[in-house]
Amino acid sequence: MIKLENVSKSYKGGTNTAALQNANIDIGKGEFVFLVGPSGSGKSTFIRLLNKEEDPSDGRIFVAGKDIGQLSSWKVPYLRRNIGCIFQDFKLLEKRTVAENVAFALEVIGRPRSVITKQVPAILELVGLADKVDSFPTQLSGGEQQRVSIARAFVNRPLILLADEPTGNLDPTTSVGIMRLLDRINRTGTTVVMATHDRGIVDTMRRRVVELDKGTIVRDQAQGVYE
Amino acid sequence: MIKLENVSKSYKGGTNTAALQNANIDIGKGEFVFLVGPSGSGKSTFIRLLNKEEDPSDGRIFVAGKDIGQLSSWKVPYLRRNIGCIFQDFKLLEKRTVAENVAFALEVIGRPRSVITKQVPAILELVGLADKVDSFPTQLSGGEQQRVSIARAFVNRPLILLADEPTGNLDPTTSVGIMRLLDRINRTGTTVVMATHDRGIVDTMRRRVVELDKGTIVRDQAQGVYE
Amino acid sequence: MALKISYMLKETGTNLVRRISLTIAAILTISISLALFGSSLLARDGVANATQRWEGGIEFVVWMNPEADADQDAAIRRSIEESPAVASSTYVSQEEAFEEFREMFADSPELIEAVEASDLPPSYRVVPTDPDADVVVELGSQFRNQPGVRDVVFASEAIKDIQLQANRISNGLLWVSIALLIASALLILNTIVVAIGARRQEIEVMKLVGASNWFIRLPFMLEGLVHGLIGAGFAVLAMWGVRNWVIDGFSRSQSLALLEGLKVNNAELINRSLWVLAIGVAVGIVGSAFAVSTKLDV
Amino acid sequence: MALKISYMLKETGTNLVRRISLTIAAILTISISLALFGSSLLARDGVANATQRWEGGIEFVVWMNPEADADQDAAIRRSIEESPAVASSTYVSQEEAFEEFREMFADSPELIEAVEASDLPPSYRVVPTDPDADVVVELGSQFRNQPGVRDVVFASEAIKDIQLQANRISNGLLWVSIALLIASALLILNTIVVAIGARRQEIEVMKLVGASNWFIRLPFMLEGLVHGLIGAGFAVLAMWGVRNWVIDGFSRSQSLALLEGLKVNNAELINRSLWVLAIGVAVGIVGSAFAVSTKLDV
Ligand SMILES: Nc1ncnc2c1ncn2[C@@H]1O[C@H](COP(=O)(O)OP(=O)(O)OP(=O)(O)O)[C@@H](O)[C@H]1O
Ligand SMILES: Nc1ncnc2c1ncn2[C@@H]1O[C@H](COP(=O)(O)OP(=O)(O)OP(=O)(O)O)[C@@H](O)[C@H]1O
Ligand SMILES: [Mg+2]
Ligand SMILES: [Mg+2]
Repeated sequence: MIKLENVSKSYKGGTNTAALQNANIDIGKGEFVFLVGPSGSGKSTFIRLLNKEEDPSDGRIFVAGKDIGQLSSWKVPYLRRNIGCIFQDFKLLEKRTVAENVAFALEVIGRPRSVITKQVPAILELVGLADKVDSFPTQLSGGEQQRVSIARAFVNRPLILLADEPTGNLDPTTSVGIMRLLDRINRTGTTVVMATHDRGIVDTMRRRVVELDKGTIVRDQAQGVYE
Repeated sequence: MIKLENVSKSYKGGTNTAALQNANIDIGKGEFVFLVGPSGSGKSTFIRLLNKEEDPSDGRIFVAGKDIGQLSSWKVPYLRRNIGCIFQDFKLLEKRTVAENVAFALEVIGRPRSVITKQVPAILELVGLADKVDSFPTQLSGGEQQRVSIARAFVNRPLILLADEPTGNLDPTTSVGIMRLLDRINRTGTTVVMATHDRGIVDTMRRRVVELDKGTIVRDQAQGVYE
Repeated sequence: MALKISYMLKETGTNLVRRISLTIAAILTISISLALFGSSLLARDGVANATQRWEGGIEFVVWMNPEADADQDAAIRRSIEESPAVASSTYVSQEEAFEEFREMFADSPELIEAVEASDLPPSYRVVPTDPDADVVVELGSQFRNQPGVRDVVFASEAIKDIQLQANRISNGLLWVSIALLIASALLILNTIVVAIGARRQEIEVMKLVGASNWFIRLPFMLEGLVHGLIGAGFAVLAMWGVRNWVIDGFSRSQSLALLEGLKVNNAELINRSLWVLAIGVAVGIVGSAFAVSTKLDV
Repeated sequence: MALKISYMLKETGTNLVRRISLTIAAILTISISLALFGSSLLARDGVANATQRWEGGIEFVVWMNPEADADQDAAIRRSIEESPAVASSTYVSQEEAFEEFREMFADSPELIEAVEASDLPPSYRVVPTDPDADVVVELGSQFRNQPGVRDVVFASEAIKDIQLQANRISNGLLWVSIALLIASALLILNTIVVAIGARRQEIEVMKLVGASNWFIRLPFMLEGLVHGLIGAGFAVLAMWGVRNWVIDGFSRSQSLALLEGLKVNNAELINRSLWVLAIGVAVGIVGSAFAVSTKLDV
């Protein structure tokens, strides 16, 4: 599903050392991968490369069998329709209700209204927010907001779900709920790549762990632990 | 140093239940207080009230013996000069170097250049960034960025330091470093109030713990643990 | 697809309303700049029409003595008509001269009252084949000393002066309106930049979920187009007002008889209106396209 | 304190440069609007000067027959001078009339050539005590049938018409420039709003560390002030240009002799320039103060 070949990334005007160095990895369909490593080790960079938010300085990246380096810029949106993204800060639109936030993701890719009215309630049911459809983000707890953002990322049934520290803003109990939800989504066959530094989660879940340090992959362990 | 009398806070257009309900607390000079509680329990609200970023819906708040509800709006900046703030997302200015970011805090309150050129290197020495004065925020690790933000908050030697999940973005090892620094600052007599949901930190430090739940103070324990 | 179009229109409307003060400023500036621009075009048309009746027309006038006898008159007429250097000539009788005098100096009725047809000399208005000033003067001077001729006057100077003044005004208007057009384009650009800034979050989400580039861009470009179109619409209204009240007002005026020929017909007005609309649309699209392409790195 | 001032100036400069296209748009719009505004003021001054020589002046003219004898002339002169309804009167001899004719119709040298002093009748220009039109006509008509009088002509119509046209132009300019002034204020407001938006992060930090409200506000207000001042500066330059080239050009023009009196002296120009500067500064301050007070809830 995801394959990196000798990928390096250095930011212009950034540090001298590369944010990602010579990364090689192969992630199969339906896998669940934790990216761990200290701050600045390149976890977010890794995720942004998959999404083509950034382009690698060197090397090639394949997503769903396609070399995304070859993708012309107008095709990038179509790549992104296959990739859902979740962030620490939710990135919800405050002026829109829960249902509208989720519907927005379908509207802006031109899905017909009939599809929207069917899929939005279904996905909100899945993430357990069926009773909050008309609430605004500020009226929700952090855990509920993150569920909305997962619903938005998943409503289009992407092949891959990328999560950059999705529990960074949440307390331990709420985090567990979010992880259960991601696990459920993963079981439907969706590949999940999640950057985190929550030791408890990694150690409990026991999934594949890729550890980065100063941009280098220093560990790639099936059913691993935080360190 | 800080005293809340029957303080309640509900946001306009927010939930029906108040973000903070009938809070009473007394925090002495030089204390170190952890605010814990699940997401949405009112920790950030508590901190914003002390800083007069928000005004309480009800009740009175005393900071350094003064009722800050009585403060006319042009005096608020002078209140804030006695309060340093640290956040999860650092809030550093990307276009300025480390030294400039710290100096900015003194410049904009009209401190003379002679004071600035003396205090900035001193505080950067204190937080352990003497060798990074000319780096830009993007060239630093998360832990280093948080040190800069602590330096900026502390350079004016405030009486109180407020920290809203200062380690939320940091990995466990880096977090320990930041906590050591906050502890050191606390030992100079500065009152520290820190919202967090990092169980490890709270359990290790063993300081006063105030637990919020749905806006109510449900626990106030000296040398407490996370839960 | 129907959803897309309604979405685009809704978004454009929201953008326009959300930054209402910038929308008003942009539309005001573009409509004023285009109104000035269009009016300067109309003024040029009017001046061109007004001076046309002189242009290439009378190049010199041979004034006869009112007392000149028929033989003298016939001799002059013959030498003018037979000269190969003369393209055409017109005889203006005393009555015709008086008629013209009355028209030209309708602003001074006391003078008209004071002058009678018999006070005015008859004249020949002569158009030389070669418009070169030296040749004209040379040719005209030949008649000066012939019997029955009172004087030969070269009229071109006065007309050139009128055209000079008129051109000065309409060129001034043109420069002012070009400066304003630049300001309008900058403004539209900025309106879009601000609109993009205000919707940064939404755009970020749109990019994340895979909205196509045009889907994100189009509402902003439509916004610029609307600014340009509404601004140009007001400008066209102003231009019709200028034609109907200002230019026609001048030409009906009793006092400024010199401006009598200042006329802009409907065909010219429609032509200039279409120009102004086209420029408004172009400025709107160029401003917004530039803003979108630099600020939306999609 | 010295540090503070240098900080303010540095910040203001940075703001102006960082949003250069909006800065240019704001300055362009304000300078054009103020230039039009100032020019319309100058045009009004010029027209006032030009029409002053007529205003309250000649209300009617008693044209004599050139053939009238001395007795007839003396009788008319006496009846004019002795009438209690006449405020003042001037006798214009044939030579004086010819002189005036030459001046007024300098744009038609062929007519000057064609007319001689003896063709023009002498006249009395009479100013009645009561300017009411009916009274003037009543009074003037008394002279019409007296011996030696050729005609009585009421001159006020022509002058009123000239003033009407001139007022129409300068009122039009005034409205256009007021619309542009509103656009300028909106623009300055928006420039500041954008500048505040672009510096949201810095402002957030400034508030956090306890910068005083004025310390945050002042650079933005200075920015608006600079827009207003630079814009007004360009406008004043344009106004001097309008005076020196356009208005003076008209009054020197050979053809539009009617506009001969169109003059704006230095005192008037300086007075108007100061007005324009003051309005520019006011617009800049009001626009930015409004933006700052609504957007910076400090
Ligand atoms: N936009 C950018 N411009 C320049 N340098 C950047 C940029 N983004 C990240 N970097 C640098 O790249 C390196 C890796 O950053 P990255 O954000 O990928 O780390 P991370 O593992 O996600 O860290 P964290 O745990 O703090 O989120 C760091 O040194 C950082 O300073
Ligand atoms: N600006 C706001 N407008 C409306 N409601 C708000 C606003 N800020 C917070 N709230 C609401 O107030 C309640 C308390 O929020 P607060 O941010 O104080 O919680 P918290 O304990 O800091 O949570 P977290 O751990 O997620 O940061 C929540 O229900 C939240 O939705
Ligand atoms: Mg990261
Ligand atoms: Mg919080």
